[in-house]
Amino acid sequence: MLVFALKRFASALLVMFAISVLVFLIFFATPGVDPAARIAGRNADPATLAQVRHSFGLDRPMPIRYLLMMRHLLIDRDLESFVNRGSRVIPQIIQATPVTLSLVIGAALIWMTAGILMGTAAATLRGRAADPLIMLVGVVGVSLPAYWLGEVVNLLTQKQLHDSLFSWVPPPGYVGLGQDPGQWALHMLFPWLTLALLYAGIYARLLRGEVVTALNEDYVRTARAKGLSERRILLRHALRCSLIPIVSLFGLDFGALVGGAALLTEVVFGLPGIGKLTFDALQNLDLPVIMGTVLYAAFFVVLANALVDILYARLDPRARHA
Amino acid sequence: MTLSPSPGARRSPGPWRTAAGDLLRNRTALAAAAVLLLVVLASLCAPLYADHIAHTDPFQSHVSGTTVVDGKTVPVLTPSSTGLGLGVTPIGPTWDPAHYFLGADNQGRDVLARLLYGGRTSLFIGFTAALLTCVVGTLVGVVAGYAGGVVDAVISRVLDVVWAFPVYLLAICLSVVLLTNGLKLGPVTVDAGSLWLPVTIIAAIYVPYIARPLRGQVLVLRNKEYIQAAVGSGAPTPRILRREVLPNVVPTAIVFVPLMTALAMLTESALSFLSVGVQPPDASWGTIIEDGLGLLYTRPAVTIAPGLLIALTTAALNVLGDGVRDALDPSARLRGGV
Amino acid sequence: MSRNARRGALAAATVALTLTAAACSSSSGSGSSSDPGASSSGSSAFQAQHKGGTLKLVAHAAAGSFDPQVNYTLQYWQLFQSMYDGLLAFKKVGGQESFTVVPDLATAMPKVTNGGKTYTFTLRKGVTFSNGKALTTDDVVASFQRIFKVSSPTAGTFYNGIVGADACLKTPASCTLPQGVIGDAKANTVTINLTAADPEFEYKLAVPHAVVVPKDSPTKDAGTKPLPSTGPYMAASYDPNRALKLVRNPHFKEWSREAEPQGYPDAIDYTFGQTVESEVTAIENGQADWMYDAPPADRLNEIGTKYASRAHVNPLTAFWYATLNVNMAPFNNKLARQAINWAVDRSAVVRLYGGTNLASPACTILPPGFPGHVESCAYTKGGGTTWKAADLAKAKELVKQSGTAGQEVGIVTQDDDVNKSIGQYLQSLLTQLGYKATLKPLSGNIQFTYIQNTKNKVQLALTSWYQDYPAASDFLNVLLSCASYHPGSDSSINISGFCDKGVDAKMQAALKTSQTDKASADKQWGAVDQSVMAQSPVVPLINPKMIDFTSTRVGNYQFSKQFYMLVGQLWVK
Amino acid sequence: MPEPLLDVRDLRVCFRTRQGLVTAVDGLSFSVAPGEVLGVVGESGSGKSVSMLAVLRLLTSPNVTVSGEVLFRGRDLLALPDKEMRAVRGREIAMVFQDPMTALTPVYTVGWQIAEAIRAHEQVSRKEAHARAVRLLSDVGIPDAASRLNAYPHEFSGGMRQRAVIAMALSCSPSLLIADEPTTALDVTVQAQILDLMRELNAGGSAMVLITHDMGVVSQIADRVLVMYGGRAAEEGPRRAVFHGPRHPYTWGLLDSVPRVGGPRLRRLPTIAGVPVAPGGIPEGCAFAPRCRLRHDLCEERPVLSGDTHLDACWLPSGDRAGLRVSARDTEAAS
Repeated sequence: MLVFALKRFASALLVMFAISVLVFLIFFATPGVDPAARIAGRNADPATLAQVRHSFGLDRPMPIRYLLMMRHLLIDRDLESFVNRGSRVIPQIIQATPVTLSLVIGAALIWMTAGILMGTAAATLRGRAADPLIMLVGVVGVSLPAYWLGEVVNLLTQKQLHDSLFSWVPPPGYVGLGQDPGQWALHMLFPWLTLALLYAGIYARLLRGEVVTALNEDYVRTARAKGLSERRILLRHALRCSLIPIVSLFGLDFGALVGGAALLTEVVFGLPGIGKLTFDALQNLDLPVIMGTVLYAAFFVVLANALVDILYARLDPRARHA
Repeated sequence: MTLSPSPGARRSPGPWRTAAGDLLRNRTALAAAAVLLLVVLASLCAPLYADHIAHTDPFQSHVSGTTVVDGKTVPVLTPSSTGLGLGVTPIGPTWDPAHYFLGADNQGRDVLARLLYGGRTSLFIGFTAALLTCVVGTLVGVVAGYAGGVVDAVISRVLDVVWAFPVYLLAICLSVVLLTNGLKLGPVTVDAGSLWLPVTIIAAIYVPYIARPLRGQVLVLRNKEYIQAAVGSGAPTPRILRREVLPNVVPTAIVFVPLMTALAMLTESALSFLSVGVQPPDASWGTIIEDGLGLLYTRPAVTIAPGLLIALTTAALNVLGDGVRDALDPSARLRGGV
Repeated sequence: MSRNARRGALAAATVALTLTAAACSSSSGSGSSSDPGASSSGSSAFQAQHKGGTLKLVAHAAAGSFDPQVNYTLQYWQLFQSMYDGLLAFKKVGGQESFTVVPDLATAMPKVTNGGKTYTFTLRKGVTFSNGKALTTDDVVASFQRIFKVSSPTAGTFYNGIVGADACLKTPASCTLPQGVIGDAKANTVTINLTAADPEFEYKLAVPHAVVVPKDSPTKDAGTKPLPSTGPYMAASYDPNRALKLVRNPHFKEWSREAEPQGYPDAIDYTFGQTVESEVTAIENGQADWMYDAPPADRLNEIGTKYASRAHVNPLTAFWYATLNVNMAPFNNKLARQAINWAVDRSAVVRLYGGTNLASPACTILPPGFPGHVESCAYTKGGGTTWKAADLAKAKELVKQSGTAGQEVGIVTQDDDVNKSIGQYLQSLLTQLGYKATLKPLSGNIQFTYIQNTKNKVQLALTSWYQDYPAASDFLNVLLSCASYHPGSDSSINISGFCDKGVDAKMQAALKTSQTDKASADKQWGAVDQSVMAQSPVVPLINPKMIDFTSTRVGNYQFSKQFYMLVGQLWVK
Repeated sequence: MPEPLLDVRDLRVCFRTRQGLVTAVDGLSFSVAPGEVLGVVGESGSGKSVSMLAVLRLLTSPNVTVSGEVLFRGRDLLALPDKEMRAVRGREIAMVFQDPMTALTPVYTVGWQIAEAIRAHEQVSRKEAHARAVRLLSDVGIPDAASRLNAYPHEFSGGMRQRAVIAMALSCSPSLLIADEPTTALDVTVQAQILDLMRELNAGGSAMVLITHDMGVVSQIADRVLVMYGGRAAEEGPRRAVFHGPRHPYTWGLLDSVPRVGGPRLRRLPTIAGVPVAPGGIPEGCAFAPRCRLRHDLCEERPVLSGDTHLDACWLPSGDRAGLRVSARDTEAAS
């Protein structure tokens, strides 16, 4: 077990290292993205440009620059943005994290509840009108572009119906949970729903398939022959087994979302989370921030992968020995 | 997420015919296919509409142009004439197929004509990216799973690295850089403005989604008796791959194609929305949405129409994909979600 | 420097160093009739009943470092005016007088001797930094050294005339300017020596890069840790991803109403990160008082009608233009370049920018109302001195003559709505002219350096110039002289790569004349403008105007031509 | 004959399929007396499993219709409300399925699942249920039952798993145990152990329905035998009678295909010619007719199951069946 954990840890480190090198190469080895002139300012003369290049270490060989950047990011923890000079990367990420967590946790609660309810209901109501109807909702959820939905929601709540139905909807933006929990929830409500719709669709469709398969399994027949109630059979046996792949998928999705995959929702709703931080940094080619956020994102994805492995073993005893 | 390899991996003769039969009997899937066909046909007919009905060039700016509404000549872009006279508003939907049926965008171009042309781009990118992903993903998965050892270790690590990027982040990273410089990979050169750039990027980021499950499937196959037997009898590897492995793996890969196409189209539109996807003058549904955002409060149709088309097409693809999966390989599962 | 606004047009700092106050007389403050103080001239008395409250400003993004000697954006220069002071300052008033330079930390305008090469200032007494320390001549000397030590963007362009600046540019760390800036603590004077007379030097001393900060300020970019200030406000906190908070400087006592007037609001909260759409909504609903970004196109009509009394439109001395790379086909051919100037429908560009009340067609490099500007239009249908219509037939004829039809042309624009739509228009136009035109929209931040570097082989770029280095000399000399052309560098503001020996000589002559005779220098600049346009290395498109959209509670709106809306003078009570 | 425990009358099971209505069980009648072991034999698809699932109403698909009467202790199970039916399942009639590998829910321990069965029917504490599970497991011959209780199904071997399934079936001491091919999926040695276990159970007084396609198994354990073909009963009677005087040509075939230890060494085992009928392809008349060497015109009509204690459904003259069997075998050997 220890060896396994160590191996896993080593491979995670390797992946993160590879990602950092990749990002560094992508953004530094390509022409046209030299940050020196942008840092120096408009119409800086060549001498100033050279000074800036030197003071930021941009005139040093590539591997040294990489090592310097990683040292500032990981060891000194004082890596600074190229665009907002003096603004440190790590505090920026730390500040953006609660926003993303607020969005993702809230949305996850909604989509898991809705997804499980929809998927289970559709599976048990198979052969009746409700099943295709529920699944249609699922397909629509999966097929709507999240950013577009967000814009349409904004249009409806901020303009078209703002004076009537949605007068209670605050303008897009973020209010901290600690600042005002009521406003926090109100500000997050539509972002939650928008993000959750997509995932609720995915999970409902997936779960329906799993439950349908499970209900045809021998063990369900055994359970029924034992004289258990249908409800118990569904919840304790079929659903319990169906949730295994769902939970592991959830882990991966959750990790990716916390890592910044909720970018589109954050951009559309003006939420200053990790996704938006990354996107803004990408727009400005603010390499230190990009490096920080991408490593942060990769960390969460890798972490989620590891957690899913562990969780999988907890959920499915068969996996413990494999 | 993962693909659990089907236990009865070896098929009785004529699985394709059985699958086709199953698919043809699946009325929902057929309806989805019909919708899809309709969208494809409409997109193919884009020039017909633009040239012969609307008489407009959807790639030509008509900033100072005029059109006819109810027999009166009006400007396509109307500067505000009230109050301080700020802003310019394009013509809204006229519901007249010959003159700006769905109105104009901020360049004074016919939105409907652009939607039809945009459909070509979106569908092209969706289909080609999905095909490319499935082909490359299958190859990578089969090679990794079959070769094992160092090859597998290296490929798996590379896949891990790609996997550890949230897909959109990776796509945006690549797009931002490649849009500035274009892509030069050995003999392959893709211009920054070319449609092949988003195709390549989207195909690349989703490869692990195909390669990983297929690798798992091949690993299981590799340990099956009949393949062990074939290996033991000294059959050449290419023949084993062709005769024994691929026939088992290809149906799974095919199951992924429609679902992947839907995913690729959504990704394309998202990238275009963030203006790192399809570049003007090419139009895709995503870029039309992005163009329309500047007009959201005055001309919401420009944004809403392409969004609905994306939703319709991806929904049809998803339903069709479910049908294909049920017919070919019920155990195949694509990790959705973006 | 950096901005993510949908309209990144105002990305660059804007410093209008006009030489004659009378030059712009027209159209100031149109649409702002409801503002009592809009056209005020001179400094009105402080009205204590309006003092207090918190002014809430919003912007889509922060503008980077808050170091006044480093930051080079309009967004913060606007704020620095009520925070930091230099020896001299632009008059803090609305209207034309805002171009006037007045003594600030100096008691009077400098004594200029030695043939215009020596400036002597007497320092005001009793001025205290917000950290409680008194201002001394040492602070002034250290601040000038600091310009070089922090590699201020203008160190090599504005202040390179100071004696000893060359050494400082080479080795900033050891910069002392021993002969250049001399403080005399006893006499309380500061003397600045230049290597040559510079008629614009007083203006250069009035911009934020030359403000005085405490001598113990760090010798590197202060970034997000604002430096102590001398003016009515100081920064309490700054987080570029969230907010900037300005509060009253407890040590401030008004010493010159025209140079640094007392401010009205008790605090100024500047928050970042909202979408531009929601900024508009927030101001409409009174949740914010003013937005930095230009309102999005689809809200303009609404603002112009429903909220007309709260919108303030002011013309800017700036121009948007397309650069034609004179060193690459097809625009190494003069006829091809001229064809573009003939073909571009300026009224279409005006429409794409937001209509005739937000921009006017441009025909010359020097904007109307700018020193040296001459009403002339070399490329308009039917001829005349103002632009009337494009002449597509003539353009096509020229393209045919030039033999460049069918060649590929790459257009590079920023990727915000307005720039991209103008880019799309240009792409469509060039296709009509017979070129194979492609469009490459890049993020605003990248585009500006990208189009400057000759390595990127940009043929046609859309950009703008907001009187950055002012006066006629700056528009022409900076943008189109051989000295501004640095092949292979990201900082080569002569984007067209235009280097004409004859024109360059004329510019040198005009520079020389301006030291002695501004009026005839302006005439010379006007001629330079026309001879450049004859060569057609650039296509002037429009002269933009600016909208300030304020909440109902805001009063005393004043628009300085120099630094735009005077933030500290707004009433929220 | 004592009052039967289970009396199935004219049971009919139809599936709605893409090809139309398919009758899987067609008018099946049989009964099981208390303490009796009924062996149900037949090839795959003969309807033996389906009929037993129908008895317990475990055919849940909406495409299935079941008709007839299933009288258990005089109550018609098919007409029972769901709740009462659940009280019958597991408590009075328990069922053991063919594949022990998939019959247990993989995510719960074996003990948990046995306790669950107990607690479904009896108001007992968790602890008590646990204790009973231990007993049950050791009763079915699992060593170290107390610790094995906490093992997951995948940690058990196939035979052990089948024992656990049987233990679970016995948890409420049902009066009838239906075992659907309980040994088929197991190794031969394990098969014997499980059969021993079943025999012990029977000795303890439980009635049992043992479904199998293996005549050998039936011969070891059944009191009576029901031979099914094409969803209908072909022959039914006491074990001895059926094995020593089989009356239906299909039964002949089944018996002939069993290798006999110590019997004459055959060049190859005789098989029944042709393929078993698929549900849906059953002819109007005698279901076995297409494969029967002795078919004649009467076989176009459906034969009725008739007889006294040894019943059969065949149009052949009831007199000299043994002679006919020999001649049929000869013609086959000659062909």
